[in-house]
Amino acid sequence: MSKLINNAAEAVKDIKDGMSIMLGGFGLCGIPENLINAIYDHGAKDLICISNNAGIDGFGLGKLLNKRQVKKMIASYVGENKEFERQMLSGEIEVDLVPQGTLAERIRAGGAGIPAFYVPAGYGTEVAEGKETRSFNGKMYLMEEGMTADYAFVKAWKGDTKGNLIFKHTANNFNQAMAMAGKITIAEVEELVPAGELDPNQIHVPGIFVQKIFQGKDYEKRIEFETISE
Amino acid sequence: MSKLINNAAEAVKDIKDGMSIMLGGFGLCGIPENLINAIYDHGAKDLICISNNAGIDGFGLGKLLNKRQVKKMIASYVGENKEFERQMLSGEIEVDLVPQGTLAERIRAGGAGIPAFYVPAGYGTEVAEGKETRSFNGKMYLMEEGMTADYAFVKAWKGDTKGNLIFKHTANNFNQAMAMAGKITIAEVEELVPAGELDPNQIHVPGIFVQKIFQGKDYEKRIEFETISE
Amino acid sequence: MSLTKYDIAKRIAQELKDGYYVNLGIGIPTLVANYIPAGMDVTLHSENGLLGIGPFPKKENVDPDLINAGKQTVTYTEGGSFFDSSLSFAMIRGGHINLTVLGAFEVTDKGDISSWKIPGKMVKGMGGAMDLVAAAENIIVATTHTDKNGNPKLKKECSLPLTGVNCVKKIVSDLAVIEITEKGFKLLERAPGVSVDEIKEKTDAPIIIEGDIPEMNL
Amino acid sequence: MSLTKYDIAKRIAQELKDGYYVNLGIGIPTLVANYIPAGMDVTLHSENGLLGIGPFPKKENVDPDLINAGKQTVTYTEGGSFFDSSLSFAMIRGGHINLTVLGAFEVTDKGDISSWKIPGKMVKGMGGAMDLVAAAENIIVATTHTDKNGNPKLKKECSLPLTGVNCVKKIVSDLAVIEITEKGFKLLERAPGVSVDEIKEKTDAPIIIEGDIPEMNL
Repeated sequence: MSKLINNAAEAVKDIKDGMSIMLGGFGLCGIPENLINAIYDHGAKDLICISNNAGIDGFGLGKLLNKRQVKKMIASYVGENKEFERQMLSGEIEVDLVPQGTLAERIRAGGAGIPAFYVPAGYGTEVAEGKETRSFNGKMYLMEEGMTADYAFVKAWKGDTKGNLIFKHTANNFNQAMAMAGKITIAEVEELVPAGELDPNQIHVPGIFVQKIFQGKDYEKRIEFETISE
Repeated sequence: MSKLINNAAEAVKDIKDGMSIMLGGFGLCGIPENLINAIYDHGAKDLICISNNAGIDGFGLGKLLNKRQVKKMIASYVGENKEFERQMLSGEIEVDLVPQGTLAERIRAGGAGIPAFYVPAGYGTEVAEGKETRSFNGKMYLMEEGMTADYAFVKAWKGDTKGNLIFKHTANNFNQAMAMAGKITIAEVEELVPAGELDPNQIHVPGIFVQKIFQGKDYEKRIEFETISE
Repeated sequence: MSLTKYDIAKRIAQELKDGYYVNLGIGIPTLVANYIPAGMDVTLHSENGLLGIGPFPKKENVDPDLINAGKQTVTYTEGGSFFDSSLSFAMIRGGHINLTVLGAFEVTDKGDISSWKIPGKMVKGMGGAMDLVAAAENIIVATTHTDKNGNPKLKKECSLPLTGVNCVKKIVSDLAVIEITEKGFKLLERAPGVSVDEIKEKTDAPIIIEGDIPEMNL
Repeated sequence: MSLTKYDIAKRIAQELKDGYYVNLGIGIPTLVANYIPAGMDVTLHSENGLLGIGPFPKKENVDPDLINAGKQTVTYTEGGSFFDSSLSFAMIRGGHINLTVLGAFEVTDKGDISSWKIPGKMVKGMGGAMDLVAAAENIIVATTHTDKNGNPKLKKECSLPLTGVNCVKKIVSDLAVIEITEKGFKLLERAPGVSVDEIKEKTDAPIIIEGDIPEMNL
């Protein structure tokens, strides 16, 4: 059974209003640009988006926010987006802020079949409100739940027709764990190769986690803060 | 600060009777042969050994068992060792059998600062005795605790002077998670290279988890069941 | 006539679907790999950290760093991958494996299974069996219908320590294909020449029989 | 005379030890990287998945796939490594990071810290700050001693939402180095020319003063 699809439009065609989607990336680094553009064109609404950040105005997740496609955002840091700020302050969008490490671990746990686990992050803060707390070895922890989503959109550097993925540098970030946690995981890759070409010791995401894969195109890879040294 | 040491004897010199040691490997594949031989020569007793298996008679962990250095064994499958069997049946050695996936996850959790988590494995069986059980989304789970050890002995294919490790094929197995969970993690490698020679995208265990590293020697790499096709 | 272990494996192979990721236990389950239909894309998972188990190696290609969960030397297929034990069981626990086939000492009509421990005998450990049965969506037991002494292995209650509860979905034995439904065992197919009565007689729990029970098509 | 932000960073750099893995937050903490003593092996961790942060790249080497947690383009050092977010926070939560330096709105004499949210202002999120403060063994806060309006930032209780409790071990401000002990703030060092009285006056909680308090050696 081939996992290969032609493009992002084909990847997102079955997505329905109200579904949950995980989107890889940290800031604008490693985001699934083609899939974001495709879901923008597709027009699905009331989406629950799980992503570390929320893009910037007019790019990345910011595109979906501008078109009011997102009902709820689960993220750790959302500050770079005026339209998002407006929707958040006006209450048009629901926002669930999760500590970054807890977010990453909840996603990995969801993919790994672990329904809940304990972390120290957030103990004694408003993040702990309504959550079970518990002491282990004299230190206090919160219970956090594993998280899955209807879809996971991930972006990799290289991929093969079996769905194996390899990331480049810090463009890995949330993509690896999210690939595990999507009921349907769709990967877009910069370079698609036949099965057998990638070194089997060097796979970041084994193909078992990836249901559909395609060759992405026209990557913009915008940079938020270009800092250089002389 | 250099992580580089000369050999296995130097690596194990501070180990005390009664300490806990994780040992990577699955069967005899990927076991830290040099470190096992060194702790055998060192002679530490009453050790708590955490390893998926217990070696075979006279090789791998079997050597330590023969010399009666092990007080307690935490493993998922221990069946290939007559002396072990004798000690187990006579009650000379304490054995804690843990489902393999739970063992791997407990070790990863220990290394990741997660004190406890829930898994379905063992629910309704004797593994659940004395453990907290709990329902999530209509399915029953056990609470299992994260696990660390005084030392972790791991074996890698390639390593560098910063402690970065790369494994080969199925010789990875428990080595990767154990490297995270040792208070002191010692890595022996088949090929030691200067920092900067390994591809930074291809590191299985980042050096932060490894306190000491050395070039191993004289690998026997015994095979338990050589199965061949014509 | 009761099936050989090869025929049990052959019948189980009919449960495979294109694109499946499958974990095969030691013994009869391993044989299923030999009957994957040509052209069907099935990837075999080994819990020690390999997706894409290939055939045994030729003598000159034996690699001690490449074994399966039964500690046998193997090869890997094109597009295979290696990973650590925690990720390997994330695949299992997270429900990413489509089918698990394993052996058993006993199976009950509620889907409970005992397969790892016989009191009084040396206990070797559960290995990955408890993780597999607790997490897999689709578990088929491959077994002889009765033990060496002719005692039924399909029962109301396990007499041996359990590996998991309410988990087995189907049993393929040398006599029958039996589904485990909410109402208990349900006979789906008979081994060629084996009567419904023989199956009933050799099963220590009620069996639902609806209409004519076809012979297996091997 | 109160320290510049560069001097605060310089003083914090004196806390580094050979072999340390360090996470530096945004702002003053980032500057600490400029004062790592020559020949000392210190590896900088970036929570988006990098060990071994190098200097900013030259213009021609800018790589959008290589950023730090502040989303700035960076380089990596020899022996660096890249990994996913869950492993990156395993390093933090598991106590593998030796030192974390971060900024704060307020710090209490019990080590509580507020640093992420000001009611009434846009809430951007806690990012990785809550994970860092909850898990690091050794947390130093780099901050000005008072806010823009001259109000003390070192207090008995935080007035703003907390990032973490009982976690900060030391504060390096523009006026002082203060340790957080079981009995509260303890003055260790003064900025050159700054009096103990000025520090006491600008701190909204008791400070333990034992003997002569030396000036920082910058």
